Amino acid sequence: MDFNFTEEQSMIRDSLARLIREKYDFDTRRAALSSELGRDAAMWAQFAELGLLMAPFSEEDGGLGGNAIDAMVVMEEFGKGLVTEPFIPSVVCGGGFLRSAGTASQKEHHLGGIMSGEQIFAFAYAEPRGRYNLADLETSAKSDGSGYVLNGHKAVVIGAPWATHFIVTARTSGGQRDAGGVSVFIVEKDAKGVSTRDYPTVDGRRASEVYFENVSVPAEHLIGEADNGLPLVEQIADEAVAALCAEACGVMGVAHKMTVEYSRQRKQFGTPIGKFQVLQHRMVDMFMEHEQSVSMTYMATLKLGESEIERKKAASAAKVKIGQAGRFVGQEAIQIHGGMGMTEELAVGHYFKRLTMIDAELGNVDHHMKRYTALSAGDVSVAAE
Amino acid sequence: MDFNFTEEQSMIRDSLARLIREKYDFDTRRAALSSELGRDAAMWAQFAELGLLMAPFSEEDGGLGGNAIDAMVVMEEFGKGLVTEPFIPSVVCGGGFLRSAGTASQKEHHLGGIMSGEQIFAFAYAEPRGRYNLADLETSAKSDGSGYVLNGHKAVVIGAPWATHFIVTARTSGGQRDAGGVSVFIVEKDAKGVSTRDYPTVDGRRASEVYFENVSVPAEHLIGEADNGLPLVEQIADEAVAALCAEACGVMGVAHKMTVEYSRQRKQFGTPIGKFQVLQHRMVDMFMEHEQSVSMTYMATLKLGESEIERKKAASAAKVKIGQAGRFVGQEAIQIHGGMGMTEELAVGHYFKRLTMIDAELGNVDHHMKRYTALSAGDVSVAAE
Amino acid sequence: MNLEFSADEIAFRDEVRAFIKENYPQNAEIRGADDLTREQFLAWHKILAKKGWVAPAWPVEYGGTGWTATQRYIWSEENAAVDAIMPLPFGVAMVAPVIYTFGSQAQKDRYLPKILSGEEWWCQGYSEPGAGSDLASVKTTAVRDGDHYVINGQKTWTTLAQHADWGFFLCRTDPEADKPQKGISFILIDMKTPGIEVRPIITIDGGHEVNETWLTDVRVPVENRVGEENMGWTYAKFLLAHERSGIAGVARSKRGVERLRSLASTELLDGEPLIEDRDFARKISQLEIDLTALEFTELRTLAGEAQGKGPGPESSILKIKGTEIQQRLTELTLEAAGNYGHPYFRGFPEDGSNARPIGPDYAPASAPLYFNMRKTSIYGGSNEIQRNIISKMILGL
Amino acid sequence: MNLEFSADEIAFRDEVRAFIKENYPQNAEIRGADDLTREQFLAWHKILAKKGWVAPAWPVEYGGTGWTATQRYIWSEENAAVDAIMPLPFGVAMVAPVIYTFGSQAQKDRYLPKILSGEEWWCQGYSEPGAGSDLASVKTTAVRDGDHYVINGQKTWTTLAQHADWGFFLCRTDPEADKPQKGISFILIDMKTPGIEVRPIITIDGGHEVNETWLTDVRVPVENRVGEENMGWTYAKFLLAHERSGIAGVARSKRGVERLRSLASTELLDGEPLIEDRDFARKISQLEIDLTALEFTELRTLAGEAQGKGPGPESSILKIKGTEIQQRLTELTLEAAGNYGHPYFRGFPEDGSNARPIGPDYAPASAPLYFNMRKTSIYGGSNEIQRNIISKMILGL
Repeated sequence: MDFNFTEEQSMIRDSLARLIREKYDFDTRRAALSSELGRDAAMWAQFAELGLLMAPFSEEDGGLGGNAIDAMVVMEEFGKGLVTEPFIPSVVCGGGFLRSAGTASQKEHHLGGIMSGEQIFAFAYAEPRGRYNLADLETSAKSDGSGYVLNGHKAVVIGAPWATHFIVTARTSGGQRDAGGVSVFIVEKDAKGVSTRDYPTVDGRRASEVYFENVSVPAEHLIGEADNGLPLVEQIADEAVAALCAEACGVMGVAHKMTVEYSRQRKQFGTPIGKFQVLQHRMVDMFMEHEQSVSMTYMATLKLGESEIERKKAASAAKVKIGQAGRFVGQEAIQIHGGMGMTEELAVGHYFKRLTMIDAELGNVDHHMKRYTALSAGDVSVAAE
Repeated sequence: MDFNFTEEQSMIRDSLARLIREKYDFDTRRAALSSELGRDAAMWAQFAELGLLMAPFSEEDGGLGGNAIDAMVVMEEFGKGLVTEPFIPSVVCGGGFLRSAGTASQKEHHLGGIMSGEQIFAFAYAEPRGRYNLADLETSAKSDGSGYVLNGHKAVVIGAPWATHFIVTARTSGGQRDAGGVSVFIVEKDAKGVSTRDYPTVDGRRASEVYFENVSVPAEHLIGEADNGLPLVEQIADEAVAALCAEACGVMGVAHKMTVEYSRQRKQFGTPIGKFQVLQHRMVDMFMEHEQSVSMTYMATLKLGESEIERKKAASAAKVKIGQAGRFVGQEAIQIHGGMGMTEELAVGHYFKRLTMIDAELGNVDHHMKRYTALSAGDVSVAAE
Repeated sequence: MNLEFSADEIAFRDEVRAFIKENYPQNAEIRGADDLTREQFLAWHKILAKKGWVAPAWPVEYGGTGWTATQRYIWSEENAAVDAIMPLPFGVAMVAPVIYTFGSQAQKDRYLPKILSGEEWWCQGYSEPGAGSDLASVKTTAVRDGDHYVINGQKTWTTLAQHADWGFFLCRTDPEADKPQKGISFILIDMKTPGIEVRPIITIDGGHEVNETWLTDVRVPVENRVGEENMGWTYAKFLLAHERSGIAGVARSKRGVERLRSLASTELLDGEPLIEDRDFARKISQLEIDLTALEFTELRTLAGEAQGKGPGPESSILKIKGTEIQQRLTELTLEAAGNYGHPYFRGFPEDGSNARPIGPDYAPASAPLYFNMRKTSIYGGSNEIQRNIISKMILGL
Repeated sequence: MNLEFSADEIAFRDEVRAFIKENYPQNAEIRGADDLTREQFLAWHKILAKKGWVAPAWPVEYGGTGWTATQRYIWSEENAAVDAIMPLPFGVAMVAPVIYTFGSQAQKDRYLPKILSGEEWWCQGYSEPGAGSDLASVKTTAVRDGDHYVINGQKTWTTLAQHADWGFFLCRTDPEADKPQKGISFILIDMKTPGIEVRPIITIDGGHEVNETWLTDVRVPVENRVGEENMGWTYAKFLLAHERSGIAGVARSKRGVERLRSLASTELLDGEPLIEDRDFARKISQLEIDLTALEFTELRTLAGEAQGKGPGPESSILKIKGTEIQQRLTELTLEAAGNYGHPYFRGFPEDGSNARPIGPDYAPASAPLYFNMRKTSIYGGSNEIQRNIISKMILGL
């Protein structure tokens, strides 16, 4: 048993932290987010330069030989700096699908692009009426002999405005929520029949509704087995959940630190509010929630490679804990900052917003609690879902 | 709209409070509870003398013309003094069944006895495998022409060791949990085939397992309609819930007051612990929980006469709130008392225990939350249960 | 003890309900206070002004309705039931009671009618940067210069000051006073006076509801002071006690729960209505039960007031529980929105930045509303301060 | 970073598991500490004494096993898995480290072997009435009289003193010291010395686990003092730091959750297993998730310790969360018992007061256990004190 980071991981952490500190301060970030593009694309290039985008890939795939722990390190730093760049959509999800199930040709076409940052993937899984159920799909992919024809509407695809490619889940057979009959495709954003409606999100990112109208997808763009894509989708979603948890830990840690710092300086009735025992204990509770979230994130990340049921339980348990902790830490960070915490101008509110929205991503507390409970009861149908 | 007590109600409250203060102090109570009988039967006679046992009955029935509010007043004072006398089983439940559905002859045989205190009723509804579902009955009553033959086992019948009569729910038809097919009987404790196994309860009361083995019950001991007893049982159970809530308010109020008082006197690190802000705010939360519990008890009591669905929702909402508030107030009362709160010798632990067990009586938080939710959704089957 | 309204009260309720139904302006939708124009804010106010129902709590001689506490309760319930945009509190509920209680006859004559008519919009100048719930730590100074005060300082959280004609300000007139509560005066200021600058504060939901107000050598006639010089804290406390009534927001939260139930009936989870999900339904039940507890606690408080007990520290319970419930409502609404809680369309359609919100109607506002409502446990004396009040005033700790 | 045990560690675990399986006394059921006889308490201890495994944390020279932190973790996990009754902490984990660290050679020779063998049972004499978590407020006095101390005072919460042969006591030897922490000495007392009276404290669960200990003119040889006179607080703090390890109780709570799952599978709700009820199942899931968070937080702390970071204030998290989970477990068990949580059969069968418990096996103990476990957030430094520690030592507030 070992909770140490490798030298490479520590290096990644340090250089990323420095880069963010120097090039992505609060005002720079704000300007980038409110620009038309909604990001500072130069950051992405620098991340690529640092090797971040190749860190979690095996050497065989052309990467640095790292794994999910490297992604965890990256995302925790992203969280600390509220970085909105599409590491999870492109590297964790796009890269994850390719790494786990991509054909040699698919890898050849895309892995290099992902690692260099030239290709950006977005993961188009959610649908307007499907909530967090990954199998609840109305998007269809009909085989037409040489390939597939996609029709459907994907909701709130994070990072889609910046994407060059989508990973799209679609139903190739079965009923709307059946575990069987799900297939996964790579779709180029500029393919004929693909259209998007782009918008900002409440926490400063960009997303799109993505529409597929008779989009022809060649058979070689199918990732993994036809009709049996759900286990793969669940696996990648769990990897994304672990990375999201790591991000949340970064966010929470800073929100907590800012709050403690503020409470030391802010005086009320002539006393720093950090001297009020009620606020002290609340900041202690924030501290404990953060510590436990870090523990759960380690746990979930380390268990990504274990049996399917262990992996799923671990990811869901972590997401539950992080959802609850994030809500508490975010709300109390605002409360202790008082009126100032309510202003756009202070950073803490943005940390609060990001924590809030992390819970609403890839399944909220209730969703993962239910999944965890079903897995604990050994309910095979849900376990397979 | 009016939240005042009548002069009679205020008189009942004052004289009962005085009686408890003078004749039922903590040590007297303890001695009575650990005696073989487990109570001080003289108290009951004095309650009868004060007119308490006739307070909630109409003048027509020989009572004082009061109603559920009088029972609320009595039970709140019982709660303050942790009185374990069987007012709810005998007056609220036994009396309630007779008042609501008793025949002239049944009233004649029993109401006088209940009001004078000479007859004591216990309400035998729970069963070993039925948890809080009032319709989940294995006890059967088979018609044998002239009457019924009862067989079954009733669990944890509060006050049964002191009872002269039982109100017994039994299945006369239908499946084990059907809403239809429930009937209600008066059974004399000394009837042939009735046996009991008596024991104390963790909060100082006495209860019994009650066994019926081919007990012959004459047809005139049926209360209300055969096979259609469940609505009546639910009504009386709701009345008992309201009374139990009132008791809980009394218990909570004293537990809170004792805690505030203790925190003023108890010093730690040279300061009264009541000066620590964390404990202050917790005692404020206890205060608010108590206040809201009182509000909910008024609400539920005042709504006992409204439509069936309103009554049920009100009773369940109140029981949920009281269960949650009682848990919080009880646990924090012990916590703030520290080690001393853990000792038998101090009264506060007994208040904590009573609060704990009130939640486990007549349906706990989960049970009533589920009932409330079902009623809100207009689920007729549960509404009828 | 009973829950029934008297026949008179029922008649009153019917009258009020009919009046609202016939007169409430149909186009006055609420979408978040800062999205409304001044005219939208004032639409109902002006109709009520004609009817004489702007200020039910005022003494009749100044324009009050003479209603009982129960009638006023019915009035606010009925308005809440249609989500009515009520007359803003700054004039009607805050400064006016100070003016009619402590002001001169000239002040009463000058200000009260225009508050009633809605002609003059008021804002508050209480809070200062860094003061938070410690309202007595006033740094803005008013220095006497002949028959004027010269005022310098900075106020913050001045709600909707962008629309305001007048403001009431706490200013320090005696910097030597031995306690922060002493040496403060209560001064009415025309917001068009030179030297006043109102700067927007954008909140985390992206809205512009509050402002910073900078005062630089603002000259205000001495006659604009209410009551005695240096006694302003007395009037301020009086005003704060008035501010707290109605803070429980029971009727509005009831509407909110209804709305939540209704939208959770159209949202799906695994193909079934979200409201049939046990977990979500339970959360709504819990909220409704907590709201019932608050409602009956408020009714008990009202009954106490009707018997002459003033709104004491008990009203702190109403503030704490009322705001917790309001916050919880927005939290559950955001949860119901699921993925569609993410998109951000603030400013639509005025700023043209985005064509048309996405997802169900309520969804685009769900996250901003949740963010915005965090303010409720901070303002009006934070919920921590309210607990301090109960601890001290009721528990005696 | 990885979660695997090394091959050596796995071999060690297998050895330990086999040893426990073969040797753990079959009849040593836990029913609540005060229900056990002295012999039942000591059964496993004496077997371990023969094996040399009583005190894994001690230095090898005094009888420790020389295991690594991970091995010790495995050892306690494996014992917890069978709910083993471990050697009591008062001797092995509390007084012994003080003796071997600060005691004289004579003291080491006199006391340590009998602690290992289980021949002498120890109790603590730290807490005094009214002191609570303020352990330094010692009023019991030890006055020098030749080569004896004459001790007078009162101690409380002396756990299982009814069985004890020896006790370690904090006594004030310098009443003039300028701080409460100064002037205290750490003295070992034979519990059979004249003038000692142990009186039971019955707790709200009806159990007799703790006592009051009265000392009246108790004469104790000066050689029984550990370390220097007036320096006792130093040793006391050292002892308290040791007390906290293992306080998270993860392995035992895991067993508890398993037990809860199993009993909730036999209990019924509307004819279905209680564990299939969404609400109840969710509560178990929440508990298990919280326990996983605690487990990995403890593992992280252990990893830190293995790298030489001492058990710092982080261990306060383990105390707080560990006890919250233990309490929650008993709460849910009581809830599962439903109506059968009410009957009270404490003392059966010894006192013959009742023939045979009623309801499912676990039910009669469910309420007493719940009541009893409220102590865990009070003792060992209340959870409020633990939060104060984190606030001060980690957050620097």
